[in-house]
Amino acid sequence: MATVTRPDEEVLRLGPNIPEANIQLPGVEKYEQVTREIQRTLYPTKLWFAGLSVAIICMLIGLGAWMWQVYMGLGVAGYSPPVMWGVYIVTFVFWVGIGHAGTLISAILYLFRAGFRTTIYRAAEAMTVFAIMTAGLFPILHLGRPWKFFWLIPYPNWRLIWPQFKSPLVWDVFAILTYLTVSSTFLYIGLLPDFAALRDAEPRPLRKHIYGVLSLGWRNSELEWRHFARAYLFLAAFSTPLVLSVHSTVSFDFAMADTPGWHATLFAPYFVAGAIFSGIGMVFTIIIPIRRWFHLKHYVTLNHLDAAAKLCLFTSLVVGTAYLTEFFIGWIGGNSMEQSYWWNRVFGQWWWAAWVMLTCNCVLPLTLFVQRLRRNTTWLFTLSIFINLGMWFERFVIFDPSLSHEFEPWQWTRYAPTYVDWAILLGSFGWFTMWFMLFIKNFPVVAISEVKEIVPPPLRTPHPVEGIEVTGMRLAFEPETPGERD
Amino acid sequence: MTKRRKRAVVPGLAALAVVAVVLSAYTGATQQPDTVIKDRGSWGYSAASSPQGRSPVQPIAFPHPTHVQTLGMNCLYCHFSANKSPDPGMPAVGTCMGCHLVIGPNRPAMNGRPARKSEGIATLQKYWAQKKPVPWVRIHHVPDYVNFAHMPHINAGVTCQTCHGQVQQMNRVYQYASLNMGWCINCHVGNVNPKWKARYDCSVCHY
Amino acid sequence: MQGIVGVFRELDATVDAVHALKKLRAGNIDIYTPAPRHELEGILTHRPSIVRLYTLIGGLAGATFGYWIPIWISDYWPLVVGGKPVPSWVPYTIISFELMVLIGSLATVAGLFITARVPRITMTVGYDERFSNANFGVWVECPPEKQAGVTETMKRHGATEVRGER
Amino acid sequence: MSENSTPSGVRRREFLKVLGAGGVATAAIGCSSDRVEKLIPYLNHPDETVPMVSNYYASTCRECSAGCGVLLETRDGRTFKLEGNPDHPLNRGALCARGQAAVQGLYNPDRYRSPMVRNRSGQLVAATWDQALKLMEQKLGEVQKGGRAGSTLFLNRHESGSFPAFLDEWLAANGMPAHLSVDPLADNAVIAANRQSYGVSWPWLAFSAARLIVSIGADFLDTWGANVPQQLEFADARARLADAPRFVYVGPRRSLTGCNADQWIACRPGSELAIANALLGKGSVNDAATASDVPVATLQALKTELTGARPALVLSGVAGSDAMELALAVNELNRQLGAVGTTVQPDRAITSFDGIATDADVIAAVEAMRAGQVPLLMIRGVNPVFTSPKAAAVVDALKKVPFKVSFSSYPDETSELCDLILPDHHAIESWGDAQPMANVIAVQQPGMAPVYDTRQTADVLITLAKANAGIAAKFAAPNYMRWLIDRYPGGTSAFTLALEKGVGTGAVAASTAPRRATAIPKTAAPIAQTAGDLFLVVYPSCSLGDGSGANKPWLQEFPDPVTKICWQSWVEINQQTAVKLGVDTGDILRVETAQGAVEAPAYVFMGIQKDTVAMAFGLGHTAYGRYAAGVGVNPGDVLPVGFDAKSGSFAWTATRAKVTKTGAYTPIVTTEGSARQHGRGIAQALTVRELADLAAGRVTEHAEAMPGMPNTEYLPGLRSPMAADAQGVVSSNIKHKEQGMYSPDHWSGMAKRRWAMTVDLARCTGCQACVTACYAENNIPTVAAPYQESHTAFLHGVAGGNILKGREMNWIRLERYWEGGEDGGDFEARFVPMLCQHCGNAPCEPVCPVYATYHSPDGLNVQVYNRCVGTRYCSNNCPYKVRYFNWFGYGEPARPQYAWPERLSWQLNPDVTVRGKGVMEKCSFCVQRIREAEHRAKAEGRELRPDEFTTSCAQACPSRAITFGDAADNDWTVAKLALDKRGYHVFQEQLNTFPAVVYLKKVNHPAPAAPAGV
Repeated sequence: MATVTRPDEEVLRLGPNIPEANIQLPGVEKYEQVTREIQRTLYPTKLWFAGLSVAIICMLIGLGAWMWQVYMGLGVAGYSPPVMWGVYIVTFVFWVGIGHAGTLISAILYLFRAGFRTTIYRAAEAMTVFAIMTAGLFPILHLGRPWKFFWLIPYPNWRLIWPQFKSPLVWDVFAILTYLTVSSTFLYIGLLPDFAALRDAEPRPLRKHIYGVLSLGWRNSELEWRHFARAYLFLAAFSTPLVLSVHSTVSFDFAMADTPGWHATLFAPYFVAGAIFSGIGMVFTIIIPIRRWFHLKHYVTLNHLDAAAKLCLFTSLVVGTAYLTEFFIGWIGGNSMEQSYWWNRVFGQWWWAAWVMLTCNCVLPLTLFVQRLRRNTTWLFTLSIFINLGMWFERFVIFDPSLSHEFEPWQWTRYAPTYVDWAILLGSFGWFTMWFMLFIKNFPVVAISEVKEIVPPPLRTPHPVEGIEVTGMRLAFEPETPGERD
Repeated sequence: MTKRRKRAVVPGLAALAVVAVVLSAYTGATQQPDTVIKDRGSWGYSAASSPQGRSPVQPIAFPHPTHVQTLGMNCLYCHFSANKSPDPGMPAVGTCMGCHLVIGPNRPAMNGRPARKSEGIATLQKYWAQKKPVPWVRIHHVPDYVNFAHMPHINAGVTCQTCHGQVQQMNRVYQYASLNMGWCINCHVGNVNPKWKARYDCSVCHY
Repeated sequence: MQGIVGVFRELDATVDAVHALKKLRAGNIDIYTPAPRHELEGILTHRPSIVRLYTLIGGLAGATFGYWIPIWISDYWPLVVGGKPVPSWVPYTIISFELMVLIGSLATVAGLFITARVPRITMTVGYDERFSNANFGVWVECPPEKQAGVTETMKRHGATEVRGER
Repeated sequence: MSENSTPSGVRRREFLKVLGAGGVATAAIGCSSDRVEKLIPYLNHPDETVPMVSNYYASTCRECSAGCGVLLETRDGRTFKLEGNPDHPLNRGALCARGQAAVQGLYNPDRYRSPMVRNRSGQLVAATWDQALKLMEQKLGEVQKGGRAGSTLFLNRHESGSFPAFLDEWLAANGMPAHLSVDPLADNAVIAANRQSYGVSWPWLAFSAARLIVSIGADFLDTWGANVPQQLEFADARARLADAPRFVYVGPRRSLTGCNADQWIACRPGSELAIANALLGKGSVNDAATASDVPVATLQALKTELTGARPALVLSGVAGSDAMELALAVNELNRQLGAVGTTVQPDRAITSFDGIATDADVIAAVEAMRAGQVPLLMIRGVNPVFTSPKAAAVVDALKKVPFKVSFSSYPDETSELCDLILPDHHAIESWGDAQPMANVIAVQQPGMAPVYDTRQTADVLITLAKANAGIAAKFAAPNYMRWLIDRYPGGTSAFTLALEKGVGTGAVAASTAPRRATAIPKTAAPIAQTAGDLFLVVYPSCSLGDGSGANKPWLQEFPDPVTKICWQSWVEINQQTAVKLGVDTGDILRVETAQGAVEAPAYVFMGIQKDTVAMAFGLGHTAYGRYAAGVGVNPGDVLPVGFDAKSGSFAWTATRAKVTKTGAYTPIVTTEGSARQHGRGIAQALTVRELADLAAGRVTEHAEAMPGMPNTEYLPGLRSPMAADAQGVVSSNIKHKEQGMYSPDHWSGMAKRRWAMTVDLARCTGCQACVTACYAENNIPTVAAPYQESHTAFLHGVAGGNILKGREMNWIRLERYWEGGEDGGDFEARFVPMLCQHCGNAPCEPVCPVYATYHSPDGLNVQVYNRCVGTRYCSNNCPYKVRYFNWFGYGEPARPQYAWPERLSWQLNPDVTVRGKGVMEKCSFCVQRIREAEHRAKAEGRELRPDEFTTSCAQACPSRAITFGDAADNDWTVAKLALDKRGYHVFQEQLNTFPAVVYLKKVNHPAPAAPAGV
């Protein structure tokens, strides 16, 4: 929660003061302005309809491909045994990873009181929910018999038989379902006060009614706020270990196997770092166009992006370290199977994929050491696309080269996805975008009430320099961080 | 106030639903039908996903009671391979005609019942004359991925009635047991009769 | 249920008004604010929220269930996989953890709803749409004879609008 | 279905298809079908059959001329599996891949359903037997009236036994000359030479008696002679380990036989005679060396070694222009080396090859047709249009014949040119007999009623004879079966007795008809004088034989044992030559001779002499059904018509060819990943010296030890770790494992069993009979037939697309690893059958989320198809990569990839579930056989007897390399073998999987001079 603030000339001359991570919004003066400007973003435009329909078409393409696959069998995808997991699992892990940044920004940074999260967390959290919704599809559609997927869920049945809880796949089921439930709950709880605000500010009757229902009769009363703050804190506290655990669990799918290149204790932290890295990339991909098209530059300021870019740079370095560690362990482990696999992965059959991964994930992000690039939205957007590509390839490089070059030389093989794989990959992006599009025009993409916390409240009395004596409590001033000068 | 009470109903309903699922799921494994559900035509739908109680119309209304109770024939006389093969064996038409060459459709009055004409025997003889087998409608059926063998069960002393019910009293045979996997397991672990305990891992039946 | 609701534009005005009203002892006070503010924190009460209890209980229940179900299932039908012990607690810890988080957070939400009295279908009296936008509000639940005093106090502390509700 | 009841019981095989009750299990897993099924009983119950219980009818395999004894496993009126007849002197219970595949000929979807007659518009249309026979009678009458009966022709697939005599009798009665008994695979030169040297056509080859085996191009493990008995003998010889015979293979191409040799001497084609003479001392070693491009030292060493080794066994099987001369030289060599009587045993001769017409006879007959001298041609079971070189222009010759009758069961290149088709029964539907050895009669009886409206040719001939008043008296027997019984030594009783075991004693009536003497039409020019830059070697494929196997999907999907290529033709070319031509594997080569050209992808192969290219014969059919037509090319198109002057046998290797690179490319359809084991110790071997050390207890660090891995001591036997694991002692938490059926004192006693297998690599020859046996037993679908690929764009609708994706389903596969030879020198081939290892600590089990795979208390790694949801995680986690996934609905008739088009589905084993799409499957150790045996034992109130039953692969193996049984019980053979000092587990040291399969190391015999450790 914020407190009373006022401008301070000296600080203006300093460079942006990000480390305090308490970024103010100079462009936003009043509460009314917040409600007005956010509510303004909820009017659909032609461009939006165009984007939505494109997304839906992509989704339908993917859906058609999947129906064809269900009818004919998985053989229509590019699997070439022993490469039994292909594009689908790669994309599954990719989307799960995307989700993680959202929870990181909305929950972990909340616990750390990192102010720059305030304006971007809503978009990030929504991204999380939709990314998990997308990821959740893939374990089902990569099944040989998708109509039997519910056998992975423990439920009483007349066969008297249950799932096998030692299997990482069952852990996945629990992890993913938990993650989806918790993050969507977190999103909705955060939305409650905003629904209330929109309910009261919305002129269009239908929407007004809908927001009314969604707001569950939220009244902004002090009683509600008190419990709300608590609950929000605990949800954040739960989400934090969840972020770390979910992708660790996903990484167990591979670390628990004996396949060379999978069987590594490094995987859990390695995957989590990668997940957050890819997620931040996706946040840039999403937030930069939004702040542009929705005229929210004075909400999502360059300072926010700058701070996020530093996080991105950091995770990129972590991921790079993980890559090197993998190579190193593969070499020093002395296991010839492991070694031959690594050689084949980096310099052999799969060199191109490995180098796409290294370039996009380790080399290009180094540019973020330069502040001018960190504050250059065009570059950030371009880079974020590269990061998404690179992180998809990271998963590809981890999974398929391993399977294609295992213990049994007689079964070494190649792998090439087919049109069905690509169509379903496209469909997953369509599905994700569709939901996100629907979200941004119907729900506030910037958290109204949380932004109000950091804009100066209306005061009756002008403040003396050393502070004020309103309520008997003494309120200290805080230096304001300069924002974007446009 | 009233509003809040309404809300309280919702979780209650949810709980009820869960309980219902559990119950319906388990009934399939254990319940024994006391009433015969009459012909349900094509089978495969019931709460316990089992055609339990199904009793289709047969081409010949074969009276088991007459043959087993009145005439005291043994099951193995007609179902000749139940004790030496996975398959119980259906009597060849020739087997029936062994007696029914002599015992024609015109039945004289006996033990209290008036003289009558037996449709069944007539039909049987028609089939025999046309050298056609009798197209009996299958009642007890397990899916093809279940390798159920009669022989070991008979040799373990499991009676026919254990799984098929009191067929000797059925004027029209119906499916007595659910034939669900849970029902099989229930007996294999020895709940029905400790003497009948048997292996209960998957590869006993599924291969 | 009847009382007075006052609409304030400024934060400090609201704070002053609330203090004055508390001295007045007119009746139950509730404050509406567009965003949570430290200044308003704990003016009315200092009791911390009890949501955390729900969280604790939910989390423990989840963790226990998460261990119980796989262990029960393993013993229920003992099948050996990969030469591993039939119930092995190490992998089941993951199930336990996930269920702890799941049930714990759901319990938290339940706690919020119950303690904060949401969801509620009807806007109860004493609420004004401006409270969710830019204005602060104070609601005093008081019998008619005290309403004059309350109204006067609010006006004095700069309420832009004061109205009685019944 | 003949109505008359006979003592030998045709009637008992009269059946009605039984739906439901023991019907074919073709359900998609997991969904119970909703249709109301009928229970159709027998009309009259056949006396000694019991539903769902198999009867085994002893009969004779007719897939090749050898005539092995088979047991037809028949249930509810369907014969669905062939097994070797243990009582038969030739194959002693073993059966090769082609024999296994006979059922696919029986149920082949492309068989003739009924007689066919060519109508006015020239189409072959279905007809009734009455019409067809009437036409036949009419034509016979015309020919006889015209007085031209003397010049008619009858070409018959060679078979030993009474039929040739019967046929000649019938022909004589009709005033026709004796028939030609054709077998394109027969080595006429060797037969002729043997007749000259020993007076028998095929002496018994006792490999185990030899101390040195030298084969000059004789592929006795592929198609040369009676390969099953030869393989049995050879494996027995190799199983003598330390004092087993060393085996040297001389030839331009390293065939499967060559791959089993300890040393390969790569010689030029056509130089074999020179080498033989050099060994014989008739010629100089230097000349031989120059002619054959082999170092003098090598030949000298071989000569000295040969003279030192008595008894030795020298064989020759070169189809060249001097084949008989070579064979005679070799026989002489054997005589000098004291082989005759010891390793070559004329007194135990195999008589199956008696009376085969030479290729020259066939071509002479063709020439007669071309000259228009033949008024009527009758063909049964042979396909000269395909098997003769294109240059012989058989098609044109046939066109000159006014009326052609075919008794073929399948529409093939020849029968499609005929005017009347009287489809013959398949051997499994027919009566007959065979004379595999002197004083041994093998009977042939039907396993079931005919699948289609066909008739056995012999019965047709009898019917025709009865129609002709003149000769009706000679053929009084109602049918051929009766005809056989009447002539059977000992009569009906003896015959019925022989039916029980499949073999009887005595001799069948031999044909007395005078053989026509033919002059060799055209002697082949010596290969060295033909044009072209590379020698062309054409050899019969060891799976497809003379091409008659090409319509059987099992044999098409059966990878060539050496190159591992299937559904495709290829050109083998040496890597040095390939580099010279700038050719890489997969580049399409154009092989051109004076006679024509064929194009096929190159397979760069170090097992071929560097001046030579080789192609397999058997593919390239233009007709012959959906599996054969249009698959591969036929090298016969480029072969000249040339013969060995002395024997009149066709010279397969008679020409040189111009080989050019077309620039086109097609991927090679192979099941091979990497041909090297990269030191991972999958196929391990010992030299004789190391074996001695091992026996003496001096543990040797063999070369295959994993670098960087803890080399733990090999765990002796299976009982300690394995059965213990099933009992839950190995695992950490004993308390929980002691519950339920895993407790050692559990009432089921199951945990005391440990089903296990040993594979003796010293015996295994890599013939892959086990692969086909597994396909037959376990309802494994073939995945790469052209029609199965037509609906998936990226597979291009070409045969083998799914194999390119590695989706073949062979539960047991033969991995062939090369050792050495990188320098272009000699190299070693190691074969290792890889199947599910049924690990005690199986990596696949704990990752399955639904218990679809788990460890059964008797030590099986079970795959539950109907529980599988298809996550394929188990396969990812399987180090041996022996789990196979149903990528398409191979088991679902509604899908385009359905693997058993009518009536192949009748071949399905009713005991084994047919897997639907989307489920994982793998070797089950033939669990259905285990359960059957257990049920039988229970019914008879006893325990299982040691070695009471075995798996399908072990049963078929013609090398007796595979042993299966209960390793926890000392009385089973496998329990002893598992303790063998040569034993090892694959990947055990690295992964601690405790496999149930123990491999026994191969034993190599390096040349006396050569250093240890080949």
